Formats: sequence, C-alpha cells, structure tokens
Amino acid sequence: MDFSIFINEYQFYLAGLWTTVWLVALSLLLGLFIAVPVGLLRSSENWLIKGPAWSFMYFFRGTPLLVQLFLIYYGAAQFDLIHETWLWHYFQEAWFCALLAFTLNTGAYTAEIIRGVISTMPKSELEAAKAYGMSERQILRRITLPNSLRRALPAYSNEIIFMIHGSAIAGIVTIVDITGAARVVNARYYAPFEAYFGAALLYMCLTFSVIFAFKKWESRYSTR
Amino acid sequence: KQWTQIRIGVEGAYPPFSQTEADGSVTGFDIDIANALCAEMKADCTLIKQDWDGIIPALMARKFDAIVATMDITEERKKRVAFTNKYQHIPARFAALKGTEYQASPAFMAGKKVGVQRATSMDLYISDNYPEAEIKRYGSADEAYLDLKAGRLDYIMADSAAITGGLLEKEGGDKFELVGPKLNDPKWFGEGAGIAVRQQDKDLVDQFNAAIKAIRADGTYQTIQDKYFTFDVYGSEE
Amino acid sequence: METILPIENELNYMILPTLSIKNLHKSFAANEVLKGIDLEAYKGDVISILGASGSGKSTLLRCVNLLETPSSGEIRVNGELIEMKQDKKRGAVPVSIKQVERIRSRLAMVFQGFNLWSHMTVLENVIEAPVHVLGVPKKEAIEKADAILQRVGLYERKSFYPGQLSGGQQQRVAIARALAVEPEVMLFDEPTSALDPELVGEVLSVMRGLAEEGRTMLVVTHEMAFARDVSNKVIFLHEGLVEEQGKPEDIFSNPSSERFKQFISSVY
Amino acid sequence: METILPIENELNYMILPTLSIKNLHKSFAANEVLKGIDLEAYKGDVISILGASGSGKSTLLRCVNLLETPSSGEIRVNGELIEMKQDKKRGAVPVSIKQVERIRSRLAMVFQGFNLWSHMTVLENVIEAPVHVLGVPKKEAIEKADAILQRVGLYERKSFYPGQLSGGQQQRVAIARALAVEPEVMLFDEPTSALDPELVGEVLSVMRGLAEEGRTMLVVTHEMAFARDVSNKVIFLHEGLVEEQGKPEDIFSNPSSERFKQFISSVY
Amino acid sequence: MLELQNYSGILLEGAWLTIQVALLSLLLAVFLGLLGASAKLSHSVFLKGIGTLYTTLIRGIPDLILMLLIFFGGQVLVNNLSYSLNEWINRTLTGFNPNHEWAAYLPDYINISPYIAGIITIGFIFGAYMAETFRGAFLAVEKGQLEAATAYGMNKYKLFLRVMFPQMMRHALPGIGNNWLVLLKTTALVSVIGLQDMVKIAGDAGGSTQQPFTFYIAIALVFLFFTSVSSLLFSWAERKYTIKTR
Ligand SMILES: Nc1ncnc2c1ncn2[C@@H]1O[C@H](COP(=O)(O)OP(=O)(O)OP(=O)(O)O)[C@@H](O)[C@H]1O
Ligand SMILES: Nc1ncnc2c1ncn2[C@@H]1O[C@H](COP(=O)(O)OP(=O)(O)OP(=O)(O)O)[C@@H](O)[C@H]1O
Ligand SMILES: [Mg+2]
Ligand SMILES: [Mg+2]
Repeated sequence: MDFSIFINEYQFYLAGLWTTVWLVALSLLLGLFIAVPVGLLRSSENWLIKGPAWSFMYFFRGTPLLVQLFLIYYGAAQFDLIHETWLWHYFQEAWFCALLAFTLNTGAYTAEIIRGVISTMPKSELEAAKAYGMSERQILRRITLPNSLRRALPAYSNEIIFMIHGSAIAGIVTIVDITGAARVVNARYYAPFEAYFGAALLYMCLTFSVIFAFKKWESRYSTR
Repeated sequence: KQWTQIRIGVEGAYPPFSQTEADGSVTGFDIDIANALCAEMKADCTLIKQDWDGIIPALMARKFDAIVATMDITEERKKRVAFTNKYQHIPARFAALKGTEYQASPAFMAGKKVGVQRATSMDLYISDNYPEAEIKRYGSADEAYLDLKAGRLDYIMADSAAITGGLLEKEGGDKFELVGPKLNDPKWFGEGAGIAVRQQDKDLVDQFNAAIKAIRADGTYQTIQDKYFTFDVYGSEE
Repeated sequence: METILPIENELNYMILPTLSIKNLHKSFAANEVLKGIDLEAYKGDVISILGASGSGKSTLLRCVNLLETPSSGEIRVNGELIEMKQDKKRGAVPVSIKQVERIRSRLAMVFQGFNLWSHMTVLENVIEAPVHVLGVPKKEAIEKADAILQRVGLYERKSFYPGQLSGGQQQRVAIARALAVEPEVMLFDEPTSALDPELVGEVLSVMRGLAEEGRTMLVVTHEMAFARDVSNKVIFLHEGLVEEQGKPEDIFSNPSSERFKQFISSVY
Repeated sequence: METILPIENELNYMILPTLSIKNLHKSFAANEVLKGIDLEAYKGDVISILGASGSGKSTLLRCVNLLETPSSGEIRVNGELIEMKQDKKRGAVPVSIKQVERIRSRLAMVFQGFNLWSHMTVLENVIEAPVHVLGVPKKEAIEKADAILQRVGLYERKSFYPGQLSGGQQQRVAIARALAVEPEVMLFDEPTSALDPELVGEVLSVMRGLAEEGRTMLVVTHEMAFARDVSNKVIFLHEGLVEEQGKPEDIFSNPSSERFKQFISSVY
Repeated sequence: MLELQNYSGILLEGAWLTIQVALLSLLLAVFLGLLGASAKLSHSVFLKGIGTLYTTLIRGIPDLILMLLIFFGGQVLVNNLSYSLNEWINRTLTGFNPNHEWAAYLPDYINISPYIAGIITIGFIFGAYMAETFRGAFLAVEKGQLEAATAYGMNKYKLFLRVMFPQMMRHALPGIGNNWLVLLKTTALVSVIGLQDMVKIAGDAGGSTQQPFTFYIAIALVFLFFTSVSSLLFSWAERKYTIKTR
C-alpha cells in the first residue's frame, strides 16, 4: 500500500470531511424539526391526522436513500414546475438536493423513533400523572416528552451514525464529500485501496466521536 | 504465450462507442472493434461491463485482461498500464447550449460550471488549464449530459464523437452544439485511444497490435466505422 | 413535622362524608364487573377492601378517581358530585374534564407497582403534583416534601432516581408523593403484594402511622392482619357486589356470608 | 394414577440418607454466605428451611444441585459423593460433569419464579427432561405425564403455553415437571411467595399431598403455617449457619435461639 | 410511460437480481451473525476481541466505502494471494526437481464478479449488525429458563438446542426483520460497483430516455412493495413465534 497518496492529498480529504460534517449536521437538525411534529401526528388516533404522517414515513423508510437522492437530483428537472421557476435556483445545486433528500430521510426515521418511544411510554406513569390531576398538555410536557427523550437517545445515536454512513452517497451526485474526495483521488492515482482506506479512516473518526459523545451523555442517565 | 481466452472490460455508458440497450446488452463502436479483434486473433473473448471509475483498478485486479473503452493513451496512465497502438483518435470538444460564448482563457472560464467524466483525459485537461472553473465530475458521460440538459452545467467536455452520438443526435440534443476548438494536445490527450493491458502482459500487446493492423488492412475496421460515423475516427497512420 | 392534625372521629360522622359512592356500576364490554356498589368514607376512616382475584377491587379504586369511567352511579368527594353524562360511543363520560382534574388532585392513589416517574428524582416526584398541579410555590413545596421524606425515612435518598431504590423504598416514595398533595382520601391498591415479609412489615407500619393520624384511606389488601388491626371498616367484594361489610372485630369473628367465611379460612 | 407408593418413614431411618450435606461452605468473593451447613434428609422427610432475606436459603438449595459450586464441603445423593476438586481460578469444581448431570437428573428443583420453558406447552415442559435427559421413550413419557397432570388438576390445560396460565397453575406445572423425572429429592425455593392467598392455599395443598405420599422435599419458605403443619423438620438459617433446628412442634413452641424467637414474632 | 414499458422486462430482471442479492446476503449475514455473537459471548479473550473488532469496524465505516474497498481492494488481495501461493508452490517443487516446469496450481485469478462482491460485502456488513442482534437475543433469554434446563440435568449441547436457541430466535426475530429491511435497501448500492440491479438499470434507462423521474419512481414503488411484503411476513412470523400469553 502506498500511503503517500493519502498524505499528498490530505487537504482534499479534509475539505471532503468538512462537507460531510456540515451536510450531515444540517440534515439532522432540519430532520429533527420535521420529525417531532410528524412523530406526534403519527401517534394520533385520528386517521385524518395520522394518514399524511404515515404516508410520509412509509415512503421514506421504505425506499433506499440512494433512490430518493436520484429522484430529487435527476427527477426534479423533469418537472416544469421546478425547472421553470425560482425553485430551480435551489434544485440545480447538488448540495441542495442532497440536503433535501437527507433531511426528509432522517426526518422520517427520527419520527419513527419518536413514535416508538411515545408508544412505549410506561402506561403506569401516565396513570399516575392522571391520578394526580394533570391535564393532557401537562402530561405531554412534564411526563411523556422528558421521559421519552431519554429513552430515545440510544436509537437516535444510531440514526446519526446511519446518516453519516448514508451521506457517503453524496459523492455520486458530484458533491466532493469524503467519499467524493476518495473517488477523485482514486481516479487520479488508480489506487482504490489506498483512496478508500483513507476515507474509511475519516468516517471511523466521525462515527466513533459520535458514539463516544453519546455514551457520555447516556451514562448520565444510566444509573436511574 | 499465445492468449486464446481474453476477458475484455468495456464501459457501456459512452455512446456511440459503447452503450447499454434496453435489453441489457452492450453495443457500440468499441464493442464491435473488440469483437472484430477477437475474431482476428481467434481468441475466445468475454466482455465484462465495468464503470469507468474502476476500470483500470479492475484490470490490475485481474477482473479482466484488457480494456477496450476509448481510453486515451496518456503518460499518466502508462505508469500503471501498458497500451497497444491506437485504434482510434478523436479530438475532445466542449459542448454547450446553442449560442453560448466560449473563450479559451482561464479568466473567462473562472466560475463556469463544467462537467466531465471523472478520471478521463478531459478531467485532467480542465483541472490543469482552468483551475478556477467549477468542475463537476461524473461517473459516466450520460450523467453529465443529463445535468447539462437540466441546466446544472454551463459546459461539458468529452470526445467530440461521443458528444455527437450521445447528446446532439439524441432527443432534445438539437438545443446544444459543439463549441471551441478541437483539442488533441498530446500532453493531455495522448496519441489516441488504445487498448490497455497489464504491464507484464507484453505478449498480449503484440497480439492486439497485430490484430489492429490486420482489421485495418482487410476493411473490417472501415465497415465498423461506417456503421457509426460519417468521418474518419482513426486519424493519421503512424 | 406534623403537618396534619388528627381530628376526632366521632365529630365527623355528623358532617358530610369525605367520599361517597352510590350504586356504582362498571362494565367492560359485556362483562359487568361492578354491579352497584355503595360506600361512604368519613374523615379518619380506614376502609380495607377484600375480595378474591378478579372481584373488581382495583376497578373500584380506579373508578373513584376516574381512571376508569363508571358505567353509571354517583361519586361525591366532600359532597361535590362528579357530573357525568351519557355518551353514545363511550358510555358515561365526565361533563367537565376540569372538574375531574380538580377532584383527582384531591385524591391520591398509591399504585401497586408504585408508578413513580422514572425520569425524576425522589424529591422531584414528591413536589411534581403540588407545584405543577396545585400551584404551590416551589420553595414551599420543597420544604414540605423534605418534612414528609424525613417522616418516611427517605430524606437521605431525596436525590436518587426511582430505579436506584429498593422496592420498599420506592413504596415509601409513592406514599410520600401521595401525602404531599394533602389528599382528602388516599387510595392504596395492594400496597404490599410485591414486597418481601420484612418490607411488608415496614410499609404496614407507615400506613398504621397514617391511620393514627386520622387520614381517610381506602386500602385494597390481602393482609388480613392489616385489615383486622388497622382498619375500622372492612368491605368484602364478591361478584361485583359488597358481600359483607362491617367493623373488623365483628365480621372476622362472626362472618354472616358463607363466601366470606370460606375466603378468610383459605388465607393463611 | 398413583405413580409412587408411600413408604413407611420409620423403616428408612435405618438405611442411607437420600441426601446428606456435610460442612458446606460457600463464598461469593469475600462474602462468605454459608459457613458450614450440615443436613441429612431421609426418604419421606419434608424439611422446611427458614431464614431472613439474604441468609443464604436459596444459595443452599442451589448448591445442592450444583447450580452454584460450593467452596468446600461434601454432598451425597443416595450415598453417592459428588466428587469435587480444587481449581485455582474457579474454586471447587466437580470432577466429572457427566456425574453432575446424572445426579442433577435425580434431583428436581421447583423454582421460585417457576422457570417454565415458555416456548413449550405444558405437556412439552413435563416430558422434556424424561425424554431428552433420561431417554424415556416419548410415548411412555406422555402417558406418565398425563397421569401426573391429571393429579395436579391440569390435564385439560396440557396444550396451553405457560404464559396462558395463572400463577397457581404455572406453579402446579412446575411441580408436575419435577415429578415427571421421579426425583430422589424435590427442592422448592419459596414456592408460594409470588402467589395470592388463594393460590397459596392451592399450591400448599398439592405439596401437602406430596408429603403424605412420602416424597423427600427441601422447602425454602416464608409460610410458617406450612412449616408448622406439613414438614417434619425445620431448619432456621442465620448468618450462614443452622441457628435452630428440630421438629416443628418443638421449636415453634419452644425456640432456643433468641434470633429465631424474634424471627417468628416478626412474621405476620 | 411508453419508455417504461419498453424497459419493463429488464427492470423486472433487475428486481429479481436485487432479491437474489438481498436473500443470499441475508443468508451469509445470519451465518456470520451467529458466529460473531458466539465469539463476542465466548470466554476466550481472543475470540471476544475478534468479534468486537468486527462489529466495531463495520459500525465505523459506511456501507458504500466498505463495498468499494472489498470490491476493488478485496479482489487485489485475493488475486495477489493466489498468485504468490502459485509462485511458492512452483518454487518449492523446483527445489525438489530442478526440471520442474512452472504451472498454475491455483487459478491464476479468482474473478469476484460484482454479483459475488455485492453479496459478500452486504453479507459481511450485515453480519456485524446481526451479531449484535443475536448477542442481545442470547442475553435476553431469561437466566431462569437456562437454570431450569441445567437443574434437570441437560448438558451444554442439549441446553443450547432445546432451550437457548428456540428462545433466542423469538427475541431475535424483530431485530432480524429490521436488519432485513435495511439490507434490502442497501442493495441499491451495488449499482455503484456496477451490478445491473434495478437502480443501475433505472439510471441507465433514465439517462437514455431523459425521463429519470419516471424510472426512479417506478423502482421506488418496487422497493416499497418489497419492504411492505417483508414487513407483513415478519409480523406474521413474529405473531407465530411470540410466546402465547393470556
Ligand atoms: N381494561 C379492562 N378490560 C376488560 N376487562 C377488564 C379490564 N380491567 C379489568 N377487567 C376485568 O374486570 C375484572 C376485575 O378486575 P380487577 O382488576 O378489578 O380485579 P381485582 O379484584 O383487582 O383482582 P386482583 O386481586 O387480581 O388484582 C376481571 O375479571 C378483569 O378481567
Ligand atoms: N451470585 C452471587 N454473587 C454474589 N453474591 C451473591 C450471589 N448470590 C447470592 N449472593 C449473596 O448471598 C447472600 C444470600 O443470598 P440468598 O439468595 O441465598 O438469600 P436468601 O436467603 O435466599 O434470601 P431471600 O429470602 O431474599 O431469597 C446474599 O447476601 C446475596 O447478596
Ligand atoms: Mg387488582
Ligand atoms: Mg432466595
């Protein structure tokens, strides 16, 4: 193996790393904004409310992220509504398409996490809250949400890691993220092993930092 | 050693040199040439489709023994693989929406979005000559054409014949045209496209060279060329 | 330390009952679990509710604070009737959810499984309802909670989470949480069934203390000794009705119902 | 129906003890839980083991069938010594795992939480050990299992899964499973602590039946009444030693140890 | 829409290929998962280390990168290995017999097709996730259930077969179901290493016909169909295998 490649091109990789980081971080943040209301709506009893949330989650959790990205990136241009209006200003940018696809995808998965923890909220604790005279809103705010948040942490840290992994496909639509950088380096040196190994190292740093941070956070709750 | 079984790597997304049909088969100029060469050599050939990105690594990993994929013979590549003599030579060109201005100066190209296929000689050319341009690299030329049509790119650059066959003559291609001069500076584009093999397989190079000469001589090459092009794709004889 | 003064029992019989239940019915689908229960609890009453498994003891308690909505019947707390109306789909439903919430805040339930809020510390569990339901200033609530925790012997554990406590300790937190709202009536659902014999003793002695203090309590229990020694009234449920009731000293020595006779003889 | 004939108790005292434990020690790390226990059980003996929580009752039972390996001491089943050797890392370990498996198949444990195999029906639970450990032909095992299930009153439920049964029924299946291997000794670990009073009665009456039949049984229990009425010998563990032992009629009325006196008075 | 019809045959072939790749990888993943879980639960420090390394590394690296690494790097590795083994055999034989002629005893190259590479890579990746699922499931089996088996004299092997495994599977089923759904979607990535699966075909067809949206939405629906059917099957299986309760 020839590691001089990695050393020669390290700046290129670092730029890729930065792209991956902001792309994933921003998607996760925006995804969370979608997920909380969608997850709550999905927990409703009423099908008129539940239905749209269900379909959104069904589609984005049932199809590959790669296909979603292609649909948005290549598919958007097929529609005049997008192509001929101001929307195109955004859709013509690869980063915007990737951000949109990632956001919707993680939004759907996070909504499912939220639905899950809400539905497995210990019934006994809710009954206790009722028995002490709390109103529905108070129960949601004081009991359901704080209790669920804590139980959602492990699943959410997984979601972050899946998102980091998933973001590797951004390189396929011309974005120079970590994978994109590795592809260009590979194309330049015809050395796939070295090029992708470098990328693998960077991704490992990323995921292990996330895992580490969450372990720390969760350990604050662990004894409870 | 006389090769009787040869596995040949082809691309399948670079019309008219190679393209994938609706039924999944690959056709095109490169494919016909590869088959003709094999017939000439009396070798048993298998065609293996491989994305351009990984085509040289795959050759070195012994996934196949030769690449017939309109690959320019460049110094850079010669460090990794051996080439036969050229079997075609077509200049590269820019293409853009009809009426688009083009100036061959780094200042003019600065900030312009140019699409190329990753790891091609065109990729290197633009990177070296127009470093200020916004270069978008694609896995295949087809993807670049899509984005040009969608308006995500100002220019694309590829083999002129590939642009003609893959973009201009296809549906919706009449809005575009070739711009700028023909580019064939050997520094980037080498001395034409050859067949790449592993460096240790010198015998295979000789075998292919003889076969190329033979099909040029007996008219097979001409027949194939006429099927796809109205002009000479071989260029000057050495 | 003493937050509530004991009041003479005799006096209270002259005034309103703290809790009164009239002709309470409750069905689950076709299964009628309660078939007309009457019950009155005056200030200072400790009423033990006995009955075989499935006889509807828990259902009765849960109806009192409307965790289950009764099918029909009247429930009054301190004379105030919980107003109900008939709904086509859901049976009897309370007219005003506000009223229900207010009345619930005056009753306190100690659940069999404790049901402590697992994301809150012991102290937070105890002050939650006073602060967020009754609107007591936080500082004041904490002072009172400290006193109550001291009393149940858990002051040192006040910043622990429920998961860090033993069963008996959790049970005492549940009692502390109930005491903190100064309830008119405390409802206990089998408070000792999940505990080992030594912890049972511990919890029963806390409850005996509450009884001596003059708390009104409804206690579903399997502990005959508790029913006999601590409560001043025992009710035996059988097939959805009150089969036997009276002062413990009377009914244990002189049961009138065959079924109750059999029940107490089967219990070791 | 009767599968095992009762044998006169007196006769057996002259022959070998079915189970004999000599000077049994057991430590967990630095914590010595059993500090030298001696115990002999003859055919037909029903021995109740009493003791406060944490006194080592469960540990003692678990040592008998080597779910825990004792630190030192001798265990004999029907005179056969379970051979042990000292291992540097793991303390005393059995010499032959084959021997242990064979001896285990002659002892049957009825666990506190029943530990029925939840993926098997009642019948499958009962025939599992006879068929797959003892090698009894399946048909024969089923016939015998049917008889045993009839006896504990569960024949009609034989194709139910454990999760579909009530606590008392599960307990009886656990007993049936134990009976099916025709054990030399039955070990019961708090067989009634998770049950409600009526179920307790039910289970104790099944055990009383077994006692009358002349089964050898070791029973860890909190039910004084059972210890008093059913067993012919009571052992009280305290701080890793047998603090008091004797016939129930003697020791309950006339306890010699202070600690035991206190213990029986604290239990309701 | 006409274009879609023209391509429907090859799209269906691609769908079939997707299913094949997914099922075969699943098989491999379950196998590796059981191995990995046993390694992680074993008492041997060495095996534990290997198991942990496996599951940790896989969690750290994106599927796509692993796929590219295994497809390209793995091929180079395998072929270089077989090449040097050949060399070694020949050299040894020449040592015994100076007149020995060079011959290829092992295949000169081993061709890892994208098909095989895809299956191996996905199987390898999901083996790690399966290992975690199985490990959790093994640990979720109540200790009492195993103690009962021990107390009735079962040996290790019977204990595993009669009690551990059937109980473990019940706990593992939801996890396996989840992993399968993720795996199914991950097969989309094999298009990147050149396998003619649905996604690749849709991409090529979308490129040639200039109607990428039509083709991508078509395969999105096929994926939805696959995932829905799988979910149904798994919830049926879970219902079947859940322990019956009152
Ligand atoms: N939510 C419900 N839906 C349907 N039936 C119910 C429900 N809750 C209770 N029941 C039924 O009502 C009856 C009484 O139940 P309840 O829990 O009040 O009994 P209990 O006297 O508390 O028994 P235990 O001593 O076992 O706790 C039982 O037959 C039970 O099956
Ligand atoms: N696996 C173990 N590791 C360490 N200590 C243990 C272990 N098992 C039991 N102990 C300790 O041994 C002591 C006796 O435990 P044991 O379970 O035998 O008590 P017990 O008499 O059965 O009590 P209980 O009535 O509560 O069941 C306890 O102090 C306990 O903490
Ligand atoms: Mg109840
Ligand atoms: Mg015990």
